[in-house]
Amino acid sequence: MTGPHLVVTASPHLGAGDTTPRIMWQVVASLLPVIAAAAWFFGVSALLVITASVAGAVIAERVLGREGTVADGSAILTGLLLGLTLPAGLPLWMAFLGGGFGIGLGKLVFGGLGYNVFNPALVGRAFLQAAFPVAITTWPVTGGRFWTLRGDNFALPGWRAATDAVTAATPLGLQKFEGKGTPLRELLVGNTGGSLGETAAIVILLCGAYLAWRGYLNWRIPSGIFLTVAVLSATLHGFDARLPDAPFMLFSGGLVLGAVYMATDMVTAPVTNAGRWLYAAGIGVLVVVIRIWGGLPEGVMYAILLMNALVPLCNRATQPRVFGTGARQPGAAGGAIQ
Amino acid sequence: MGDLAWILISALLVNNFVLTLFLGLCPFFGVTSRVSTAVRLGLANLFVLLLTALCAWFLNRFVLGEAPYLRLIAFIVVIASLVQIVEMAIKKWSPVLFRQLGIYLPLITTNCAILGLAIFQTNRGYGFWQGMAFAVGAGLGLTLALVLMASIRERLDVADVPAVARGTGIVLIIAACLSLAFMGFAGLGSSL
Amino acid sequence: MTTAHAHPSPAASAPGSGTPSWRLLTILSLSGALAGGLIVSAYRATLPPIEAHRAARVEAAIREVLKLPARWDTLYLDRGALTKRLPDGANPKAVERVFLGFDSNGNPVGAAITAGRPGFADIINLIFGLDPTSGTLLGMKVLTSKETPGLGDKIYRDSGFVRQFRGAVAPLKGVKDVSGKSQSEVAVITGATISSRTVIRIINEATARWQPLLQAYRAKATP
Amino acid sequence: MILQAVLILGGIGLVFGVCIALANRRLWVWEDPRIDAVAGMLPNVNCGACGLPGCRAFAEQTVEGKIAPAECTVADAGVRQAIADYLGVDAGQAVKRVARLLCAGGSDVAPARAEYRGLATCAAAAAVAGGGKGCTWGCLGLADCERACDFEAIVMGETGLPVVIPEKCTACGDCVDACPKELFVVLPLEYPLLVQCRNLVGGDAALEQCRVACNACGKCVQDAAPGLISVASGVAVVDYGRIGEATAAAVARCPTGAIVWLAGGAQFEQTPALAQREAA
Amino acid sequence: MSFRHGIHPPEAKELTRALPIRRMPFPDEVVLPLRQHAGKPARLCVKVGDHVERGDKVGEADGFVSVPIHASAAGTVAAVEWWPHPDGSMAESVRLRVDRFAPQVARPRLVPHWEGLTPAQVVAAVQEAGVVGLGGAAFPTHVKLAPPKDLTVHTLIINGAECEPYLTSDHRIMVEFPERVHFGIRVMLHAMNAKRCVIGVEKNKPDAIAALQATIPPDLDVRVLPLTVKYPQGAEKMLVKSVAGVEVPSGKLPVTVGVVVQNVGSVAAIAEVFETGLPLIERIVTVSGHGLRRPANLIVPVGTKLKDVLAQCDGVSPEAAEVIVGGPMMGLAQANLDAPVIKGTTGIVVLTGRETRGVAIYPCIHCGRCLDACPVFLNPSLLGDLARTNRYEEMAAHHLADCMLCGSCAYVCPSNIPLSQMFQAGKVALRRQLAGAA
Amino acid sequence: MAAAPAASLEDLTRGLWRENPVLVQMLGLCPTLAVTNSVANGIAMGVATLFVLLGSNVLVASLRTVIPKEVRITSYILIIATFVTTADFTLEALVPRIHAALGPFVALIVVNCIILGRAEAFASRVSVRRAALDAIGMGTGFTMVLLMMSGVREVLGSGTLLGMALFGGRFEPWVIMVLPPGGFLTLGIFLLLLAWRAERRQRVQEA
Ligand SMILES: Cc1cc2nc3c(=O)[nH]c(=O)nc-3n(C[C@H](O)[C@H](O)[C@H](O)COP(=O)(O)O)c2cc1C
Ligand SMILES: Cc1cc2nc3c(=O)[nH]c(=O)nc-3n(C[C@H](O)[C@H](O)[C@H](O)COP(=O)(O)O)c2cc1C
Ligand SMILES: Cc1cc2nc3c(=O)[nH]c(=O)nc-3n(C[C@H](O)[C@H](O)[C@H](O)COP(=O)(O)O)c2cc1C
Ligand SMILES: Cc1cc2nc3c(=O)[nH]c(=O)nc-3n(C[C@H](O)[C@H](O)[C@H](O)CO)c2cc1C
Ligand code: SF4
Ligand code: SF4
Ligand code: SF4
Ligand code: SF4
Ligand code: FES
Repeated sequence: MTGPHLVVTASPHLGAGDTTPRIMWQVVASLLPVIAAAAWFFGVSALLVITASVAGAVIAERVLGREGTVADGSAILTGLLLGLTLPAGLPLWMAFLGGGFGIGLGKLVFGGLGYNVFNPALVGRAFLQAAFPVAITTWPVTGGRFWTLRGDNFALPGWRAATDAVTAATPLGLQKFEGKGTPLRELLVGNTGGSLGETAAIVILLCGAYLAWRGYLNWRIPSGIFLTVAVLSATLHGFDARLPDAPFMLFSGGLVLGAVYMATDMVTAPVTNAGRWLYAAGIGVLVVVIRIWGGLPEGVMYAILLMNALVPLCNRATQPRVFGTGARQPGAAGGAIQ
Repeated sequence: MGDLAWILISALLVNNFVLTLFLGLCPFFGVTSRVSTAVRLGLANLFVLLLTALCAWFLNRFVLGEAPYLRLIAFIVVIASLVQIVEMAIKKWSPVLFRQLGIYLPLITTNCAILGLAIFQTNRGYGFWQGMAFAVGAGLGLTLALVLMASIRERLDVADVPAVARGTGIVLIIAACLSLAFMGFAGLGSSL
Repeated sequence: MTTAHAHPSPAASAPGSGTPSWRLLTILSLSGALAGGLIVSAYRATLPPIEAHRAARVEAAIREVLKLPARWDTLYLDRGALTKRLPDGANPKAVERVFLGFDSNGNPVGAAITAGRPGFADIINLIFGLDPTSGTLLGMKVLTSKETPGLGDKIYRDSGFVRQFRGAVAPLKGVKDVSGKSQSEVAVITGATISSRTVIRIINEATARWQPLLQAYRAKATP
Repeated sequence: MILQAVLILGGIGLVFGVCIALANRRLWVWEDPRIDAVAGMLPNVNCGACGLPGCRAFAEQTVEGKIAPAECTVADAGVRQAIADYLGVDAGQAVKRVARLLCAGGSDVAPARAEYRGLATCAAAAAVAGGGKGCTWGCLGLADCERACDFEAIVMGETGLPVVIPEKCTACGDCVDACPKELFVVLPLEYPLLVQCRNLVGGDAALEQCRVACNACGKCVQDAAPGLISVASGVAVVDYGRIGEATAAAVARCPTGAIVWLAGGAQFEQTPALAQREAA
Repeated sequence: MSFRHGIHPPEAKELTRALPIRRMPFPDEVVLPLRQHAGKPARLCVKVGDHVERGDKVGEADGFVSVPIHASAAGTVAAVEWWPHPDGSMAESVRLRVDRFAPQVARPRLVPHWEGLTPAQVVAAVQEAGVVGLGGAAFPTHVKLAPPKDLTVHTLIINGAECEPYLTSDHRIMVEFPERVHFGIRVMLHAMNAKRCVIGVEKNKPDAIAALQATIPPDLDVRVLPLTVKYPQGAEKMLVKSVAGVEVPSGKLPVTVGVVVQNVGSVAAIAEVFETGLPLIERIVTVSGHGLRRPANLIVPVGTKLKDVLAQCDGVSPEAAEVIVGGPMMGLAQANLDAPVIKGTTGIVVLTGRETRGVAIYPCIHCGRCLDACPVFLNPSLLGDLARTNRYEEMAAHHLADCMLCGSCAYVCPSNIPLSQMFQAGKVALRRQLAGAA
Repeated sequence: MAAAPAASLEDLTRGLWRENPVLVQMLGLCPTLAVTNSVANGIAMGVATLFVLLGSNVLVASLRTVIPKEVRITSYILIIATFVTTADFTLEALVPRIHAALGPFVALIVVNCIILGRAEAFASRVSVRRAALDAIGMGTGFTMVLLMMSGVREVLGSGTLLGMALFGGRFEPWVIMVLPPGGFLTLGIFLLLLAWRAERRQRVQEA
C-alpha cells in the first residue's frame, strides 16, 4: 500500500497546547500595564531604564546562550522584571550591566532556561545593589513632566551619576529610619518613591490575578507570602505599636511585585504545592525579619534569593505521596534532586 | 544573653564563616556533591569547632596567658591532635562514614574554619559561653552553607550546565550568588 | 605523637613499630625546642616595633579625640571604680580602662573612652573624648570597622560627619536634618543610617556607663 | 622565655602524645596500604571493563592476588607492569577485546518506513513503532552508544552507524548496555568472523527491509567448517567456541555481505570523511 | 466519584459516538500474531498449507497465563513468519489466505454452554475461548476470573469509563448490547463466586448509563455508577479509587482489596462467546480521527490488516499524518499499515499533521503541572531529569515502577517534554539492566 | 644531587601555571578570596606565603632523612607554624596596617593546604635544591593569582591600584568587588574564562 507519509511519535499524541514560550510572552504582555504605570509615575526615565536592562539581558542571552533561545521570551521577561526593580534615575549603563549579569551569571552558566537556581532578574539586581549601593538607593520622587529625566540616566559608562535629581526616601526607609508612616492610599496607587514597578500595588495585583486565572502563575506562592507577612506583622504590631502594621508591610516596597512576579518564577520555585507553601512562608518570614530586625529597609529581593537557595531542600522535603503507598518518595535519604 | 544570641546569629548568618568570612572553603567546594555527605561533614565540623572553642578557651585561660607568642603553634598542635583522635574513633566506629568523608576528614585539621575560630575567639576575647555560642553559630553556618551548596549541586547534576562552567566554575558562581543572598542578613541584630 | 596511616608493609602492622619510641620523643622534643626557640627569638626581635606601633596607634587616637592633651593617665576599672593602679595580679590586657587627659596646666580636659557594638557588617570599635562634667564630646575616631566601602565607611571617611561630634553634648540624637535647636543633634549620613546611628548609640551607651564612674573618680581625686 | 616556650610546647606534646598513643592502640584499624598505592596507579575512570565495580575494587583484588594487573584494559602496558612490579606479581595477559556491532544497515541500505519525531535517543525511539526503521532489529543511529562510551571509541559514521575504533575501545561494555536494540557484543579482536545482522526475517522479505540483511540463504553454512555456522530462525550464527576453524571462504558467497571477514581489524571500512577526521 | 489529579483532554467522541456498530466484510488475508496477549505467546499448532475453519485454533495456550489464538476466518495457512506487530516490533504470525467462497458461518458450538459449569470449568472455557481483556492490556481474562485461593473477590467492577479521546467502542456496546453486558456479568460473578457488581461509566455517556440501568436483571446486584469525566478514569487503579474509594497498594493487583476490574468489552465478549459458542475471533474497533474520511465503529475480524480496516472507512484524507492503534493518549503510532488488528486493539485513530504534537522541546521549567496531573502522584519533572541523564536506578527509587505510562504528564507539559516516552524507555532500560545482572 | 637544568626549570615553573596551586589544584582558596580586596594585601599575603613555603620546604627537605614517618605530619605542622608565627610578627612589625587588614589570614597560612601539601607530597622526597625551587615556583604562582585577583578587585572595586586613584573623581567603583561575593565572582569568572580558552584552543586544534 502506498499509504500516507507516516509520522511516528510517542504517546500521548495530543498536547494541552500551552508552550513555554507562550507562557513567557503572556507574562511579558501582562507586564505592560505595570510598565505603563511606571512610565506614568517616572516618565521617560522609566522606559529608558527598562529598555536598557532588557537590552542587557537579551544581548547576553544572544551572545552567551545557545542558538535561538531569545525567541522563548524568557530573557526579555528577565530584563523587564529587572528594570522594574530599579530606580528611575539609575544610569542606563548600570541597568544594562545588571541585565547582562543576571542572564549571564544567573542563568546561562547554569545551563539556560529551566536550569537556573536563582532568579536571574534578582541576581542582576543583587549584583547592582552590591556594586552600586548608592545609585540603587537613590529614589526619585514621582510626578513631574513625562520628558524630564529623573536622574543622570545618561551618565557615561563607568562614571558616577551626577546627583542633582529630586529624591525622596521610600516609605520603608521613612518607616524604618525615621518612624514615619505613609498613607495606605498612596501605597496602593503608587504615588510614592521606590523602584519603577513596585509603586503601583493595585496594578500589579490585577495583572497577577489575570495570570493566576490563566494558570501562568501559581496562586499559592503570592497568597502564602501575603498571608505570612500579614499574620507576622500584625502580631508584631500588636506587641509593639511602633513596628509597622500589616497593610503597610504588605503594600510598601517590592513585596507585591516580588510576590506576584518574582517569587512565582517557576524555574526557581519548588515544583510541589506543599513545597510552594513552604517556600512562600519562608519568603514571608524572611521579609519581615529583614525589614524589622535587619540592616536594610527592604528585604524582598534577599528573601526570594535565599529561598531560591532552599528550593532544592523544599522539593526534597515535600515529594508527593505515591498512590497506593504509605510513603513519600525518597527525600532526605534517597536523594531527591531538584 | 542578647550578646550570646548576637554572636550565634552573626556567625550563622550575618558573618557566615563560609560565605562572608571565606573560612572553610575546602570542604565547601570539595565535599558538596551530595547532601547526605555535606550534612555529615558539616556536623563533624560543628563537633570539631566545639572542641576547638573549648581548647582555645582552655589554652588562653590557663596556658598561654604568659606566652602569647605560642598561641598559633599551640592551637594548631592541640587541634591537630584532637582531630586525629576523632578521626581514629570514626574510622573505628563508623567505617562507612569514614569512607564517605574520605580524605577530607584529616583535612578538617587543616581547615581554616577551625583555626580561624580559635583566632577570632582569642582576638575578640570571648569567654567560655561566648566561645561556645560562637562555635555553634559557626558550625551551623558552615553546615548550612555546605547543605545549600550540596542541594544546589545535586539539582545541577541533572542540568545542562555548559562544558566551560562544569566543575569548579559553576560552584564558585553559586557561591557568589549565595554570598549575595546572605548580604540580606547584613545588620541583622544591630537593631537601632 | 604518631600517625596511623604510614605502614609500609603488612609486616609492620603492629601499631607504633618502625621507629623506636625514644627516638620519636627525642625528635619531637628537639623540634619543639627548636620551634619554641625560633618563635621566641622572632617574638623578641619584633616585639619593640610592634609595641611601638600599638602604642603609637593608641596615642594618636587619644591625641585626636582629646584635642592634643599634654599628658594622660590610664584609669583601670577595679571593682566598680576607676583607679590609677592596676589591680593586683590582673592581666593588664584584660582590664577595662579609659584615658584621662590633662592640659599643660595639669587640668583635666576629658576622658578618652573606647567602645564598640555591631554595626551594619560587623562590630564597630571607636574611641571618643568626653568631658565628664558637661557631657560634651571632644572628638570621635573609628578604630576598626568593616562597614561597606562607599557607604558605611563614611563614618570615618566623611570628615563632616566626624567633625559633628566635636562639641556635641551627649546623649546624642541622630537626625536626618539638623534643626540647630539642640546641641545634641547629629546628622546621620544618608545611605549609611545604620552605621551612623550605631556610632551614636555606642557613644551614648558608653557615656551612660563611664560618665558616672569618671565623675566619681574626679570627686574622689579632687579633695 | 625560651624555657617557658619549650615547657609549654613539651607539655602539650606530652599530653597529646599519650592520648594519641592510647587512641592508636585502641582505635587503630589496619588497611593494606598497597591498596591505596595500586588505586593511585590505576586510571581511576571506574569503567568496569575489568568486571569489578570500580578501580578501587580492582586494586583490592589485585593486591589480594585475585586478578592480574593486565585485566585492566584501560591502563597502558607501562602502568600494568608498574603495578605488577610493585606487587611483585606477573602482569598477566589479557586478550584484547572490542565491541562489535551486529548491524550494517546504515541509512543508505536500510530505509526508514516512517518519520520518527521526538526525543533523539535510541532508547526513546525504540519504544515508538520501533523507531520507524523498516528493519525493526536494526540500528536506529541516534547514538546512545556513542554517548555512553567514556573513551570516545565510538563515532557515528556517515550512514548513521556507530563505528568502533578498536584502539580506543576498552571492552567496558557500556555500549552493550546502552543499545536498546542489543546490537553490540564484546568479542576478542582477533575473532575474524562476524554476522553483522540480527534481522530474523529471511529471504527476499529481509532484503526489502535492508540490502545488507542476512537473508538466511545458508551459503556461509555450506562454505564453512561443518557446524561452525548455522542458520537458526532467520539469521546466521557463528559458534565462537570453534572460531579457530574459521576461514575466509565462509564469507565469499554471501549475497548480501551480511557476514564479514574482519581479520582482527576495525569493523567497517571507514568512510573517507571518517578517515579524515581520524587522521586529523 | 473520582480520583485526584488527572487531565481533561478534548473528547472528540462526537465523530463516532452515535454511529451504530457495523460489521466489516472479511478481508483477503488475515495475519494472526501468536503474541496478542500479556503472558506467554501461544504455541503454533498449524503448518503452512493447512486449511482452517473459522474458530479453529492456530495456536495453543502455552501455560496458564496464556490463551489460544483462533482463526478469524476460514482459509489456508499461507505462511508462518515474522510480521509487523502493532506494537512496532516483528512477531511470529500465521498468515491466513481467507477462503473467499467459504460460508464463514456459525459452526457447531466450540465453547460449551455455561449453565451448569462449575466456576473452574467456566474459567477453563474462557481460556479455551481465547478471551483476553479488551480494554487494551489484553491480559488473559480467565486469570483474573481465578483469583488466588487466599483472596476473595467481593466486587466486580466493570470498566465502562472509556476515557481515551475518540474511542467509542465500549460506549456503543453499552448502548446497543446492554443485556449482553449483564449476561457477561452474570457469568463472571458466577466464575468468581462474587455477589456484587458496579459498572463505572463516565458521565459523558448518559445514553449508555440509561441503557444499562434499564436492563439490570432483577436477580443481580448490579449498580451503574456515573463517574466524573476525567482522564485516566478508566485506568484500573483510578477506577477502583473512584468506585470503591480505596487505593490499590503500589505494586499490587486490585484483587488484594477484593475487587476485580473487567472492561465492558471483555464482559460483552464473554457473553458473546457463551451465546454463540464461537471463541474470541473478532472485536469492536472504533476507527476515527480527523484524518479519516468516514469514521466508524466496526466489528473487525482479529488479524485484519490496518490498511484494510482504513479502506473500509474510505481511506485516510490527504492531511493524515499519524495512524495510531489505541487511543491518542496511550496508543501506539504505526510505521507499517500491514500490521494487523489484534485482540487488544480498541481503536484506530488517524491524526492530521495539525493535531500531532509540536517538535520543539524546551527544558523543564519546573512549572509543576505534571505533578498536578499525575494520577499516581509521581514527580514526572524529576523523573524526566533523571531519565535525561540516564540515572535509571534513581528513577526506580522514585517509583518509576508505579508509573502506568498514562501520558497525563506529557500532555500538560508546556515544554513538550515526552515524559512518558522517557519513562517507558527507562522501564525498558531497567528491565534490561535487571536481566543483565541476573 | 645534580638535577638536570631542565628538571630544575620544570620544578620552578610547574607551580606558575600548569600546576598552579589555586587555578589548577584549587588549594588555598580561603586566603585567595579573603585577602584580595586590595593589591597591597594580596602582595603581603603572597610574600608571606612564599616565605613560609620556602622555609618549610627547605627545612622539610633537609630534615627528610631525620624525621621518622610516624611523626612527619606533626613535625611538618610544627615547622610550618614556626615560620608562620615568624611571618606574622614580622608583618605586624613592618606593615601594621596591612597586618590588621589581613586579619587572621596570616596565621591561617598554617592551614593553607598548599604548604602542607607541598611538604608532604614533594619536599619530603627530594633534595633541598629542588624543594626550594618548587617552593619558589608554587609561591610565585600563588602570589601571581593573588595579584591578578586583587588587581581586578581593587581596580574595579575601588578605582585604585595600590591605593592610587586611577580614573579620577567621577569613576563609580563596583563596590561588590571588594565585598565577599566579589571574591567568589572574580575567581569564578577567571575559571570560566580559563575553561573557555582551553575549550576554544582544543576546538581550534581539532579543526
Ligand atoms: C550593599 C549595601 C551595603 C550597605 N552598607 C551599609 C553600611 O555600611 N552602613 C549602613 O549604615 N547602611 C548600609 N547599607 C544600608 C542601606 O544603604 C540603607 O538603606 C541605609 O542605611 C538607609 O539610609 P537612608 O535612610 O539614608 O536611605 C547598605 C546597603 C547595601 C545594599
Ligand atoms: C504480571 C501481571 C500479573 C497479573 N496477574 C493477575 C492476577 O493474578 N490476577 C488478576 O486478577 N489480574 C492479574 N493481572 C491483571 C491486572 O490486574 C490488569 O487487569 C492488567 O494488568 C491490565 O490492566 P491495565 O490495562 O490497567 O494495565 C496481572 C497483570 C500483570 C501485568
Ligand atoms: C491510563 C489508562 C487508561 C485506561 N483507560 C481505560 C478505559 O477508559 N477503559 C477501559 O476499559 N480500560 C482502560 N484502561 C485499562 C484498564 O486499566 C484495565 O486494564 C481494564 O479496565 C481491565 O479490564 P480488561 O482486563 O477487561 O481489559 C486504561 C488503562 C490505563 C493505564
Ligand atoms: C510567573 C512568572 C514569573 C517570572 N518571574 C521571573 C523573574 O522574577 N525573574 C526572571 O528572571 N524571570 C522570571 N520569569 C521568567 C523565567 O522563568 C526566567 O527567565 C527563568 O528563570 C530563566 O530560566 C518568570 C516567568 C513566569 C512565568
Ligand atoms: S547501535 Fe544501538 S545505541 Fe548505537 S546508535 Fe544504533 S541503536 Fe543506537
Ligand atoms: S537487516 Fe540486519 S543489517 Fe540491516 S538494518 Fe536490520 S539488523 Fe541491520
Ligand atoms: S505517565 Fe506516569 S508519571 Fe506521567 S502522569 Fe502518567 S503515571 Fe504519572
Ligand atoms: S510539566 Fe513539563 S515543564 Fe512543567 S514541571 Fe513537568 S516536566 Fe517540567
Ligand atoms: S584553605 Fe580554607 S579550608 Fe582549605
